[in-house]
Amino acid sequence: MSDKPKLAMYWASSCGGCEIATLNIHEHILDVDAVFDIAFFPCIADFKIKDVQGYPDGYIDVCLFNGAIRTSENEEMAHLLRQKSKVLVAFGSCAYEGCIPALSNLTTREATLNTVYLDNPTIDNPNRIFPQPVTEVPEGTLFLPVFYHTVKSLDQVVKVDYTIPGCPPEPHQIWAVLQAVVTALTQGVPLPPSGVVGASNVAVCEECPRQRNVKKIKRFYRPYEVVPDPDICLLEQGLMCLGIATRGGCGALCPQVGMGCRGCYGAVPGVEDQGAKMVTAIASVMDVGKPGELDEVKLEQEIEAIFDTIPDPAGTFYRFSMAHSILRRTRVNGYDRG
Amino acid sequence: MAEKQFEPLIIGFTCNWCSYRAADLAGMSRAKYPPNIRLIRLMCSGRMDPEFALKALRSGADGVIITGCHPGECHYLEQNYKALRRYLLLRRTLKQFGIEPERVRLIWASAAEGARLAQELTKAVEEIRALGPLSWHNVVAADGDRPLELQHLEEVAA
Amino acid sequence: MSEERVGVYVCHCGSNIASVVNVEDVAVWAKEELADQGVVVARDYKFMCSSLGQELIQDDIKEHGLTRVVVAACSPHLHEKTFRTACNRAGLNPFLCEMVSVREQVSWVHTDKELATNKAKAMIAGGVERVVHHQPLEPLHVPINPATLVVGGGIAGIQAALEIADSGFPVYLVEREPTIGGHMAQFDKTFPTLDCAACILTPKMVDAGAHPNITLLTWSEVERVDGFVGNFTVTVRKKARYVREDVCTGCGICIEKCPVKVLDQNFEAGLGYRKAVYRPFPQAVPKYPVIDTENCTYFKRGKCKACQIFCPTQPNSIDFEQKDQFIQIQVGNIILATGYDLFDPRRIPQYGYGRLANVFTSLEFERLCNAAGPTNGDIVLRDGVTKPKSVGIIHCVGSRDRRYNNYCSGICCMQSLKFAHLVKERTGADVYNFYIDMRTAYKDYDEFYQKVLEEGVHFVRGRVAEVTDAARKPGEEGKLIIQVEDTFIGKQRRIPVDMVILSAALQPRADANEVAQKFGIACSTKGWFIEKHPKLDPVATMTEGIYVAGCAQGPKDIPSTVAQGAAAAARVLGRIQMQELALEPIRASVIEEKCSGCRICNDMCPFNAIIFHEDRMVTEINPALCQGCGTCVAACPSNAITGTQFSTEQIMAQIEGLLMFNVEGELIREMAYA
Amino acid sequence: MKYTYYPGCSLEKNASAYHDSTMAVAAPLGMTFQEVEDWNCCGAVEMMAIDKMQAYALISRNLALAAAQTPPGQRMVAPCSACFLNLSKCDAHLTKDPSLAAKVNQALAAGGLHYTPGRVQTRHLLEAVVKDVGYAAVKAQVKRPLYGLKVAPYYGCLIVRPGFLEKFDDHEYPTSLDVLMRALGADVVDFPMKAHCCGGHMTQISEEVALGLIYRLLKNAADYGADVIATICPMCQLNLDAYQENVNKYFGTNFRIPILYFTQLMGLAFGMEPTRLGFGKEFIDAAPALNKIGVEPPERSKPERPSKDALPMPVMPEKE
Repeated sequence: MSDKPKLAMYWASSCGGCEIATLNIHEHILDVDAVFDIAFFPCIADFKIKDVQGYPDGYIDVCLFNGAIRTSENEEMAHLLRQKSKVLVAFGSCAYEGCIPALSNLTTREATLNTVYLDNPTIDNPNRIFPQPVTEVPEGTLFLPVFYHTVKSLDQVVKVDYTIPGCPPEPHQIWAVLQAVVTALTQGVPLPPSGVVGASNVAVCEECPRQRNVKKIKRFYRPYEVVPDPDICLLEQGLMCLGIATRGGCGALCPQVGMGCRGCYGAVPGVEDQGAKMVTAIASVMDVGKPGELDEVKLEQEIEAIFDTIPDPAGTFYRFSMAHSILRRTRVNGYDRG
Repeated sequence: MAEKQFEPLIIGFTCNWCSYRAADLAGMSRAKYPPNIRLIRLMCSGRMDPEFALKALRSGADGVIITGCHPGECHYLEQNYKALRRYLLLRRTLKQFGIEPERVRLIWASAAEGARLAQELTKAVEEIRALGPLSWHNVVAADGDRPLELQHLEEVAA
Repeated sequence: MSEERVGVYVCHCGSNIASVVNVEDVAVWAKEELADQGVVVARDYKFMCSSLGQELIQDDIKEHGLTRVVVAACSPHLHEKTFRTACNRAGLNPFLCEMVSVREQVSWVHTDKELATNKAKAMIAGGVERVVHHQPLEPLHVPINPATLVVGGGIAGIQAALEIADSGFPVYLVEREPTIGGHMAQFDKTFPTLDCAACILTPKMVDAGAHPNITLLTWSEVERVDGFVGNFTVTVRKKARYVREDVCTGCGICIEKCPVKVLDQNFEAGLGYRKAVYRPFPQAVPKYPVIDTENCTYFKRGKCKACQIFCPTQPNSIDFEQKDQFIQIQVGNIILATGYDLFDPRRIPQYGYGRLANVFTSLEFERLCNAAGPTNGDIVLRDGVTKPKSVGIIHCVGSRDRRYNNYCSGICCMQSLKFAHLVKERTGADVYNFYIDMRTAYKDYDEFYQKVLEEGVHFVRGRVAEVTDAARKPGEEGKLIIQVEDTFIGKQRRIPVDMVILSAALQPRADANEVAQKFGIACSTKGWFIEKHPKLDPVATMTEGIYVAGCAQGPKDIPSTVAQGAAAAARVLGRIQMQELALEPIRASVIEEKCSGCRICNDMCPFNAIIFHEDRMVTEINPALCQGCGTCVAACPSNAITGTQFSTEQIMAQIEGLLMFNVEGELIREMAYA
Repeated sequence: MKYTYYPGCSLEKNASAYHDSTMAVAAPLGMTFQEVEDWNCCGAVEMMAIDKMQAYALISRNLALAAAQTPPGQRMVAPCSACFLNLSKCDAHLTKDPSLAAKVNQALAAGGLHYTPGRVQTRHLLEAVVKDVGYAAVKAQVKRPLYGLKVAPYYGCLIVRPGFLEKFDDHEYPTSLDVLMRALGADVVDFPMKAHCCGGHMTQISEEVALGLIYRLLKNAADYGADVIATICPMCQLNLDAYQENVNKYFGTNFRIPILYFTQLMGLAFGMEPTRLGFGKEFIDAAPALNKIGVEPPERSKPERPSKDALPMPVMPEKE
């Protein structure tokens, strides 16, 4: 093998969008190929775990790890790749903060498995067969990875050097980061300090061209209920948009086409809990109840009525950041094994 | 031996102008309430960031109490209305996290209501005591997710 | 491991704290267990607030190079200033000191010594974690404009204006009516001395009108208030009078010649008439009349102009083309003395006001017995000639009544006694007072009550059920019958009288809420302006630089109103003398690089401290306007707004410290997840 | 609008004129009634005083029946003031006091019934006409306005006073019936005693007291020149009508004021046949008064010019 730097990309609990986004850097992929040797990239080339296990520690120069830690296999791979990589990158929202897989933290492992193997209308499973971690068969013992109760982010199981947020990260941002790495490796420039790369340090609003006014929101609408004005801030029109509490860098792509920001770049730097910030910001600008207008009971009723137009606050505000939030998961009554 | 009763730990957020002074007054009038409550002074209930409540609940508190001036009596005119709205939306969100609404409460108390504040705090302690421990570290950690031995994984993946 | 060097001081407060909290143990514990958090010294002392206690801190700051101080003692509302000053003396920025209230929040409210000691430790841990994140701060200094705005030209506003003007500082006195004088100018006599209201008020009105330091803006209203303490910019709408103040001599010929008679609902309380060009009463200040465009024939039909034709001045004083003017004035302080409205007794139909001719309101009665009033002071029935032979005076009309106002209006008892005396004196009629409780507190009031009792006025204790003309018994025909339960004899009584006077409640001005909003002060749900502290700061408001006086703050009599007017003036004068103002540096500010311009915070501030720069698409906070509540800090979804003294880092650290161990004292932190 | 109808005992017998006229005017106003099947006495005014539990059970049976027979949200109407008060009061108390509701339901269970407090909302007929139908709709039906007829509107003491209901009119000086009568073209006189007691069952307990109470109502109406008194309650009608002769004898007066249900006057104004409206059943003949009804609105006599000395009267907000 050549002495080019070694690149790996691995896919844990995720959808594959990150790989597509990576390939979406178009002809730059040739530059990547020119600079790197691919050491491990199951999505595009055949590798075995044994190959990786065979590498000396720190053999891989850069490992792009995407996907959340959902199963024991994900966790083992995280440990393995950490051990074999000089630089480990949490690539994309799943690895960074749990993303969509971590929404299942709002329910139990049992309920998740039930949905997949039992309750789904397209499933026919009369014998109620569920995957078992250990199965005895005449030929011996079969093992399946353990399905965790709580989805974790990559940095909750191993030390992470860099994070590229986004679901998926924007190709131009990926290329910018890879370029920086390439420059560092080829010209001996020191790497940037660890942390989030390939994104802005300010919320999405900064990149959003929509006109913004003082916010007073009467109620919220589901996207199908209204046709948004093309020029005015979506939030002001009662369309949920997480742009106010979400790290920019994507170019405000969603709001520009009339779809509220979902929050995939995670919290703005310095914020610990994206969802809590949405709670406080949204509640702050709801237009209801001036002093002296209503008695306390009526006031509370009116506020509650408005909040009824936000059907799933936890799922909305923590859509991408559940695993990285302060509370991380729901508490299931009777589940506490403390 | 009788089983030791559960002692809940509660963090209370107070407004500098009303409820913190009510707590002062409770002290001056020697009103009693259980030592399960530890107070934090803010300038106004409008400063109450939901993150504070989450942080407290995660870090070992069994309940959170937010206190402020009665509606219409805010020192800063109307900021307690914002506190009320944030509290109500937070409460909804926390419900989805499996946290009983009784654990996160809002109490209005004017500077003159020392005795009432003491009563309300006592009531809150007893009601949260009845709910049992929250122990968030157990909620997150104790899920039995002990990773299997590496060789098992090898056989599966290879 | 913290880089700061923290000193912890635990006060015994004699035995106040030490009898419940094991203070020695706490100090030893803090030194040992909080070393990682930066604690290098921890001591307990009998009285930390004593000069010896303070010296202890000062010495340690110098000797041990302390960079932070935590004092576990009483409430910061008591001694925060003491310990901050001590730190300052030792060269440590005063804001690097944090107090932990282990007296009010621990020893005085808890009894279990072990649990109380645990709680004290946890609170100190919270204080230590917090203090590490404190920033050195400097108080904010604001220059004070020596001019003052007084809103409302009643006796409260006049008094306040005169006090300030006499001290040599400029005052703008704004009044929405054509003249100053307020309600007091409508009264006949004032209790308990029975001075004639006009005799004592008009000299003050003239003084205010002629004072070189007072700019009188009558027939004017405040439109807008911008700025903040020391530097308010106020926009006043000077409504068109249609009379030129620069040439009018106040001769009154226009009033004489005006052919239109209008029922005067304002000054004469609907009991008398005025002209379409008028001044409310002859001694009005200023003396210039005003044209009422709603009733003026010229404004209605385009002809008449009698006033202009007969005006003797050169050039003519009448100017039909006059327009409202907007005047901007700069002031440092504002006194609100906007007064009260009278409760409308039509809302209590069973008392018959408006239906039964001889039922009068208290204000109508004032006009009735005023020598300058519509009857020249004759107390007569609605027919204008008959003297009443019997008069019933009902107290608490609209006061102390759950259906209308819960509060006591304070003045009605004395006012009703005054009426009783005047009726007795001038007509010799039988007088009945119907009261719930007789409230005659304050100097010489109860003596007045006794005097009226001796004059033979009847007193019936009971709330009147109804006033009716439905006669039932002989002797009731043609009379107004007052149905009441006499609670002293436990019987229903029907008392026929010729005239009924309703002592109506004092109510907040109908537009009190709007006014409060305009000036950015707090207002009760009812509409009374809220003072900073009901006992210890009764004329200041929560908004720096704005004061209240008179009935706008709550019902009160003339002596209290005058006293409050003078008190507000004294507070303002104190401020003016200081020339500049040091404000507590608890302020919010925007970190511009983090601001995305989302504008969530823009509507958070009732003090208008938040400004949005459209050009740069970022928000900024004016530190002079900011009052430090922190609502915008909590609202910002980017954590781009920070608040000094109550930053997110400080609070988060304090939460962590407070949760160091549980109620029983077992460590929690070790159990926390990664 | 469809209502559940609770007639009450009086409307079956002495107040049949009220029932007939109610049914007659309901149709043009678009009100339809579904009578509660197997209803029983409302307990009148005495039952509460004798045994509260029994009274609540008795009243609740009607509520339970109404709830079982009618769709949710359909309001119940009671033309009798006492029935209205008892039904609404009972529901309010059961709502407030779940233990009382539980006991009552124990009693109801014996008859296989159950009542969920708050399920049936009761309105007095007057409130239903005024609030649900509205003055404008009533006015639209007027074919023969009651021009020149001086009416004293009498509310009685029961319907405006309950503090547990949303206030429907002023407790002490109600005006809704005044406005309704004016909509019919009648000349409404002030009637200060409009919400005073008619004596209720005092006629059976202490006639002297009752006659005193009735006398002052009649005198007050007469003082203000009323041709008729319009009532909204069978008890009031009975007392003022049937005992008017006794009053005359006792006090040496000569009142002849017909006491009519407000629905009878509505029917008349709607151009209906008097017999359909139960006229002729009253003790004090209404015919002489009704003969006064003119075809044209009477010319408004100019208000007497007050003498030049007189002080102006307070300005009252516009009527209606």
